[in-house]
Parts: sequence; C-alpha cells; structure tokens
Amino acid sequence: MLKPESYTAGELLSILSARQLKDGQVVFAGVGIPLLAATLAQRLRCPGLTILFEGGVIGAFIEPGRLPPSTNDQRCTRRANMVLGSADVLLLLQRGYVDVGFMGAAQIDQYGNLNSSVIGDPDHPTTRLPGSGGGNDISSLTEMIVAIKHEKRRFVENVDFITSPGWVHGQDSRRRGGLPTGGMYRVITDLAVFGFDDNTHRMKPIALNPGVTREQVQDNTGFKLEFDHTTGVTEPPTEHELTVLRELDPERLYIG
Amino acid sequence: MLKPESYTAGELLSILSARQLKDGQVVFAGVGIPLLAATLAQRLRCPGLTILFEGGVIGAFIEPGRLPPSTNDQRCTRRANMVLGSADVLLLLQRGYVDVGFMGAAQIDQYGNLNSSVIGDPDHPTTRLPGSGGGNDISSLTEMIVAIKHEKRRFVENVDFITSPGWVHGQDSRRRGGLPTGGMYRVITDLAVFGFDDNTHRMKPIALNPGVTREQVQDNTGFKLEFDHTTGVTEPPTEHELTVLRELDPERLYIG
Amino acid sequence: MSMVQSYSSLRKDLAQRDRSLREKVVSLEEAASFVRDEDSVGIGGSTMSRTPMGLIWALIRARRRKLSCSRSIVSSDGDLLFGSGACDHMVTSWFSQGILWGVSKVMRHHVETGKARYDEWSHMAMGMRFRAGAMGVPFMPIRSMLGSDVLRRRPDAVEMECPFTHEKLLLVPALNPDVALIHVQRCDAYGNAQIDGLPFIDVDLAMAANKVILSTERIVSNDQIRRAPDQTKIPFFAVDAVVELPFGCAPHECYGVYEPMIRHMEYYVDLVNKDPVAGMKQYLDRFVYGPKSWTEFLDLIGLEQLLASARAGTAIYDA
Amino acid sequence: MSMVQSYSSLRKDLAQRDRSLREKVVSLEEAASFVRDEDSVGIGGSTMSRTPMGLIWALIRARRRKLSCSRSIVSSDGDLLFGSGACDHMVTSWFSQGILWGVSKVMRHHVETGKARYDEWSHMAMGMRFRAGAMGVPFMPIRSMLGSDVLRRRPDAVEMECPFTHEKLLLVPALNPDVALIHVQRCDAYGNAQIDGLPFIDVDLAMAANKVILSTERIVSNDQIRRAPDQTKIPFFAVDAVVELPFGCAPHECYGVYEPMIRHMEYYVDLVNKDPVAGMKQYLDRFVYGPKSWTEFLDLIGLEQLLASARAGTAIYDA
Repeated sequence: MLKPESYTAGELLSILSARQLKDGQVVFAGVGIPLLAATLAQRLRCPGLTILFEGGVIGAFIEPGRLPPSTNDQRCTRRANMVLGSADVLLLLQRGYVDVGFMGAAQIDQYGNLNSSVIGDPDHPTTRLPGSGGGNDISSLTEMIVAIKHEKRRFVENVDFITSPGWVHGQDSRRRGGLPTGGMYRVITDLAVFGFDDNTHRMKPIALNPGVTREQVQDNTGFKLEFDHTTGVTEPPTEHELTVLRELDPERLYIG
Repeated sequence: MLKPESYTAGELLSILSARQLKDGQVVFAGVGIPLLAATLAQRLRCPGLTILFEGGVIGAFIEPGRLPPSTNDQRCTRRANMVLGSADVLLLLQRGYVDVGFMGAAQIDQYGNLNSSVIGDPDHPTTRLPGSGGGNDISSLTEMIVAIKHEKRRFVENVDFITSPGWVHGQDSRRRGGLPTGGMYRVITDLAVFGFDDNTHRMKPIALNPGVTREQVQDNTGFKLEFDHTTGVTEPPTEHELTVLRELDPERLYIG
Repeated sequence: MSMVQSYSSLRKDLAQRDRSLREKVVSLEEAASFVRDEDSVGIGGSTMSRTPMGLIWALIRARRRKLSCSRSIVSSDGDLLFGSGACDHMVTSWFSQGILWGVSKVMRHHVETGKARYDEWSHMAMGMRFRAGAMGVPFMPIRSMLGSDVLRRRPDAVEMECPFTHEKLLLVPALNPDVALIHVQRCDAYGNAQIDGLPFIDVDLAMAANKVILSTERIVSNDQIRRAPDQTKIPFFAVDAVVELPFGCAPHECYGVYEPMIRHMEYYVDLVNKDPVAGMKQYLDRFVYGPKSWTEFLDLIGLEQLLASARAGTAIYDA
Repeated sequence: MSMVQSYSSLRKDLAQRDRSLREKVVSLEEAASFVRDEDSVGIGGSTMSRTPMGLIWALIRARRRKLSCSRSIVSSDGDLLFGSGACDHMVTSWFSQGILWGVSKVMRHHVETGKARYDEWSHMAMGMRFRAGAMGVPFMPIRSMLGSDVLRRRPDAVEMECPFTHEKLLLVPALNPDVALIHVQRCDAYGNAQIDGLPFIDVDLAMAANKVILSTERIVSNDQIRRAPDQTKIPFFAVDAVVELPFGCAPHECYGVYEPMIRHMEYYVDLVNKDPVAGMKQYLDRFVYGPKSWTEFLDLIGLEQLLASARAGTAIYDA
C-alpha cells in the first residue's frame, strides 16, 4: 500500500476526483485537475465516459503528454465526436444533457459556493480574479464536483463573492434564487472528501484521505465541520492509478 | 416592338418583375415566378444580385432547365456562397440583411395584405390553402414585391385572412400592429404595376402593361383604383428578355 | 400555459434517457416501436428534402394513431399521415404536396371536414419554437406574425413589451416533441450524425425532442466521425435509435445522394388529388401496406427512377 | 435600457451598409481605420484560440483610444488592449493570460486601480448576448447567473416570470458591437468565410456587429467557396473588410494551422507579471510599436517557433 510521501497533493486530488466519475456519464470538465482527472477515469475504468469542454467539444480523448493549456485549445478536440459553438456546448447543460460538472476553484464556502471573481469589496477589490468563465453556468445548471487544494484561506465560512452558486445560503435558497436543478455534490481536497447535508446543505466530511486526522482537516477549514461515525477513510492511490496519471502529465503541468 | 400576343401572361409577369430588381441587392425570393424573375434579373443586368431562398440558401445561381420544384430542394443551392438553417436564413430578414422580399400570392387586397391560408370562415373554411410558409416572416420584416395573376377573385377589397401583412388596415396600422419596418412596395400583375399611397397606404396603379386599358384593370379588380396623370405605360418585353427567360424555363414550368 | 413543458419535467425526461456511448442500431420495424399512440412527433427536413419517409412509412404500417406531428413545411408526408389515420393534428407553416401541384386535396379534405387539425405558424416561428426547445428555455422572442391573422389564430403565443427597448415582441412557446424523426446522410452506430447541404431545423429539433430516431443513408465507423468532428451536427447522446435505410427519403430527396422521384410524386399526386379518400386508400394499399420491406417499396418505385434521381442527386457536386 | 440598440436604429445602421457582392481586400493598416475611438469592439475566438491578434496589434499601433471591448474569454489580447491604453472597458466572462500563469497582473493593475473597467458576465450569457444581437431581438432568456453575485453586479440583466411556465428566467440584453474583429482559416475576396474546428461565438458575433473586419490565413477563390457552400459560416454581406494575414493569431493559435507559440507567451507573461507597467511598455515598444510590419513582428517571435507551432497545429489532423 502506497505511503502519502509517494505521491503529491496534485496527484492525490486527481486520483480521488477520477474515482468520483462513473462509466457512461456525460461530464463537463474544467481545465487543470478536472480535465486531467476525467481523462484518467476514461483510461482507468470509464471508456464510455463522455467529456465536454467549454471551448465546444464533445467526447474528446486527450493525448498523453499533450495536455491543452486551456479548454478552448485545439488539443481539446483530439478524437472528439463533435465540436460546436462555445455557447452551444453550455446550452447542453441548460437543456439537461450533462450528468456532472467538474471544476477547480480558488475559494469555497460552507454551502459550496465558489468565488473566482474578487477578493474584498467588489467595488474596490483587493484582488480582481479572472472571473466566472463557464463556472457560473455549469454550477447553475448541473450537479457539481469540485477539486480544490485544502487551505484555510480557500475554505471560508462565506465567500466574498458568489461567482458559481453552490447551495447559496443553504436550505432551499438555491431553488428560491431561480436554480431548480443541480447543486454542489462533492468537494475533493488533498485532505478529505466532502458532501452536503440533505436539509441544511452545509458541507460535511464523508471520508478522510489516507493518513489525515480530523484535527488537520478542521485546522485547515475556516468553518466548523461535523465529523461523526459515518466519516470514513479513503483508499490510497494505487500504483496503477499513479502510473497512468503520470503518463498523462509527464511535464507535471497539473500534478505538481 | 413585341406584340402582347407574342408572350404569355407568365412571361410578362416574370420580365416586369425582374425589372424591379437592382444589381447589388439582397433579394429573398419565393418559388415560382419570383425565383425565375430573380434569376432572370441576375442573368440580364444584375450579376451582383444576391438571391436568398427559404430552404437556407445565400447567393445561388440556378441552372437553366433545372428549376427547383421548391425553395427547399438541393437545386436551389447550386453554386451558392453559403447554405444555412431555414430558421437562420429567415433570421437574416429580422436582423435586416435583406433589401427586398419577392413572392407570389393567391389573394391580395387594397392594402397589399396577402392571403394564402383560408377562403371563408377560418373555423369552417370553404377552402383550406397551404398557409404562410415564410411568407408571413418575409412580409413582416422587409420591403415586398409581389407578382400575381390579375383576376377579380384575387384582387379583393379585404382578404378573408391576413397571412402575410401588407399595410394591414392602411395609415400607420402596420407599425401600430408591431411591424415598424418593411411593407408592401410593388405589385406586378399581367395587367399593370402598382405602388402604394404614402399616407393611406392604399394600392395605386403606377403603369399599365402594354396594350392594357384602365377599364380592363378596374374591371378585374375588386376595389376602386385611382388612375391619374402620373399613371404611365410599361415598356413591353424585349426579344432578349424573352430569349433568356425561355432558356431558364424550357419546360415552361412557371411561364405557362 | 400547459403547451410548454415545465423545466423540471423537461429535465426529468432527459435525466432518464441513457446518454452513455452505446450502439443503437435497430431495424426499421423496431424503430417504429419507439413511437407510441398520441405522441407528439417532430419531423426533420423540409418539403420534399431529407424527409424521413421510411420512418413515417414504418409508423403507418405499425398502425400508430392520434399522433400530433410538427414540421417546418409539410409535403406528401403529411398527406400520408392524415390519410392513413396515423395523425390527426399537424403543426406547421405550409402544408401541400408541392407548389407544382396546387393545393393538396388530402389536406383540404381532412381539415375542411374537421377530421384533422392544422395549426398554422410562420416558418420562422416554427424554427424558433424548436430552437427554444433545444436551448431548454420556454420561449423565443420574434418580430414576425405580429398584426396578422396567423397570430390571431394562435392564442398560445404571447405579445410582450420589451423591458429593454419597450418595443412590441412576440414570444413563441418552446416545442419539445416526444419523438423526433430525422434522416441524415451518415452517422455512426452511436448516433453521431453528419448532415450535408441544407440543414433545415434538424439540429434544433434533435436537441429539443425527448427522444430521437435517426434513419441514415449509411452507418459509418466512429473513427470516420472522429476524423472530422466539426462535421458532426447531432451528438450521439441526443439519439435513441439508428436505422440504416438507403433511399430513406424516397420518393423525396436526400441532398447530394438523390433528387425527388418526380414521376412517382406525379403519379401519387394525380391519384390522391382526384379522390383524396379512394385514391389515398389505393396508394396506401399498394405502396405502404403492400410491400414486405422498404426495399420492396423502392422496387415498386422502380430501379430506373432510383438511378435517375441518384444521378441528379450527386450532380450537385459537379457545379 | 439604453444599453440595447433600438430595432429601428439597428435596422438603419444595417440598411446603410453596402451589402452588394464586391471585393473588400484591404491592408492591415487600412483595416485598422475601420475602427474609431470609443467604438464598441467585439473580438472573435476564445482565450488563446483564433484570436485576431494581428488586427488588435494594428489597432494599438494606430493609437486607438477608449475602445469598449467584448469577448467570451479574454487572454493576453486583453492585457495588450488595457496596457496600451487602447481600451478602458472589457466585457467578458474570464480575463487572464491563461490558467497556466495564474492571474494577469496587467488586468489586476488596471482594474484594481480603477484605470479600466471589467464587466463580468457568465460565459453562456456572453454567447446569448451576441446571439440575441445576431437574431435582431433585444434579449435572450437564460437560466444561469440567477442567485449569484455575478448577476447582482449586472443590473442591466432583467429577471422575469415566464408567461408560459411561471418560472423565474433571466433576460440578457443583446450585444451589437460597432465593429467585430474575427480571424478565419480562409475566406474569399468578398468575405465569404469558412472556419475549421472550434467555431466559438464568431458566427453570432459577425451577424450581430454593425461592421465586420476579417483577417484570414489565406484568401481563396469564390469558386472554391461555392464548391462547398455548407462549409461557409459567415456570409459576404455581413463583412466589410478582408485582410490576408498569415499567422494572424500569433502568438495565439489558429485551429489546424498552428498551436500557440508558448515560449513567446511565457516570455511575455514573465515580463508583464513582474512589472505590469514597465514590463508592458517594454513589450509594446519591442513587439508592437517597433516592427515595421506584421511579418517583422513574426520574425521577432522567430521562425523556429513559427515552424514548431505550425507542425503541432496541423498534427490535429493526424489523430
């Protein structure tokens, strides 16, 4: 069994994220870890996994060692079944053809809301971040899986700015806000895997990553987490998972 | 100079209609005489005339002797610059890319409204006609030229059913109804050429066809026409116009 | 208005469909079983072009009843659907056999006697209704139909004042048929479809429908599709069944493959316009119920006509 | 709301354009003269793909000022527009050099100091705004942005209750830029443009804009266009100027022709993210104002990089 020191945080994130996907699903994947993890799942267990990219791509097979610098580059179209307009691929989410949206994030809060727009006051931001891209559309229109590095400054009680809505203010506030479908489903970090309470829609730990303690997770989280007897422990990455992953990203662009 | 007996009503209609078009215009043409007349204009004087068809065609050159049975057939796409969706070609009218709409009609009234839907009570029609097709869209969104056989039953005071709006009830009723652009511009028949009064928007004769009297025109029209000193006489078809036209429709599908 | 499916029910219907990458090739008879009585059925192509005649032929043979059909422009396909009793409600912008043959006596007979309903929309409105359905929104705004009797007969379209420009606009309701019937030049076994020439409204129709049945001139390998992904117009996950059916539009045309079989069309029109009841029965018995297979039907049209239209069809590429 | 052009003014602008079939080939410098100070400018492509970098480069050299630019996703093109002072307002969904390089210090510097404005919409909302503009309607209804702070910052989008389903919808206002800048793989002298691979929102942008400037890898004959009319994506009558500009997206990519020149991008990002003011000035002086021509600029990137990206670009067809 592999020890934590034998893989990086990026590698763990990619592998645990890949495990969340099921064969036959239609997955809308963002650039970076999501693209890498979806491609990994495709090669490991899900040959029938259909990957969609924001640039306008359906069913691509990314070539090992030629990871695209964004989901709008021609490398994303390799062996695709179809390419289409970037607005049209997002409309597939609105119509309902997509099972899972899969993204990274800069900042997340207790209700799974994501901020990639501004740190501080939106009128006078201390930091202007790149913005939504398709993030707002994806998280508004389908079930979401988010992969994110676990740091206190990234796991805040309430994000400064809701770019991509999770469960908004909890309870049924998402639906009341005009989003009757989708919602945050899983959050994968280098410390643990999280779900959301069916009623309050607050984030709750499902399983700790191998070798990680509850204290570690709580210490790196800006809001109170409820651990209980159902909180399990995740199986460590296997040799095979690591080998295939490292073939995909030999330049270690995303796995660090 | 050619005598009326040396050409058919269909030939006269086609030639007089073709004369209404200017080089460089973008023309949305219906099947039958309009398609034929637009193609004739293209070959006679307007090499830069762009013909659009409802099937989704931009800038076609119809092949002599291979007239399409409808504007949705592949023959309409011969040497086209572009083919596109049938809704998208109609959206070009809505956006404003088209100069002239050019159609035939079953029934027209004093305000240039066209009926191709029902004769009699719409709930219990004595005759159910084929319907609007793109006619309603074309006449709602651009300036119109109509080519029609001149018969009393076709030239009625008010159509039973407004399928394709002309000036609706005259004055500014078209604009008030929600159609701020376009409107009926010319009506070409085998007896005369008509325009519309700038204020009342009632149909008025501009010129008689060669050898036709005012009485003939009035007798074949179901509403009162105002002739005056400005009413002229149209130049008869030339040998050249007839020769080229007959080359286009050797089977006399549309010229009768 | 109840005529527009609510978003939650639209999403539920789609969530239940198997969208995985799987082979979907079925026989023409099996394809017909995907359509149930009283379904709303969207029909691809326009007038005599890329009409899924083989699929319609199979529905009639399967004795489907009370279908509500929609299409941009309807030709003899509508005659057969009305005449056979498979469909008693047509939603379209134009309905006759073709401009060459005047007004369809079959359409007239059924509509004027009240045997069947014909809801008329403008051609653009039909397209925008399918587009709204494809986009997962309940309506599209348009600027035509206003001020006409076509609109006066369609209370299910809503006039609104634009909140941005305060102009008058018309909102046409989304159309999400239970099933779409579409014919294409080629697709793979998964349903990735490529369309040559005139696309009409078929892509919007496919994305809007709650089920899609494709007939195709030929099934090609997935590798061939993946070599030109920018030629794919309908993605596999929107497709539920694929039927390989050469000459699947006969006697209508399929762009770049064959032109309409005009002699057969003229024979048909002459027969049914002389007597829309007896003439139609005669045609159905001989050409729809009679043949044992689609190939036998093609045989009745005759090889000579098939070859002539195929020659004319491919000629479009000589220009 | 004044941000949406009224229909009559939209139609008037279009009626005044010369839509006749005529040759429109101009030099890169002439093309820049089609854009005036304070114009709203729509930019085709997305991130580092099919970005009309040559046209943007020419606008900066022509010292345009106060441009308001819009694009689906903005990369280093936005940096240069802000950094050169040509543009002080960007309307987009995402703005940085690229995910590989973190957050653009140039974007941050201009937005955080208030030197320039960045209006954020969702990616789909941007696309639907161009689509509404292309269709000649004042808005499109969408189901995203609701409930988010992205919407709270955009009072110019309007929430409505659907008259059909009584659901909450968002109406996003049409975007009809004064000018669109679009790069394509090929077009003819009239402007009939064919696009390979990812189309992004370029077709809607072209139909929405009140003026369209095309740059193209190569100008082909009208005959070649007419041999495959179903490959034409932008019709000539929507185009006002055509510039033949090989490697016209450099250092970004053009599908099937060349991939991004990553070494040059890394050099650029390193320079401007170290010092968004001095670094930018240094880059502009050397790579934008310095060269006598676009070819001289390409020469500064270096033939070796051009050839390597061209090799990678065409490799997409080997898959």
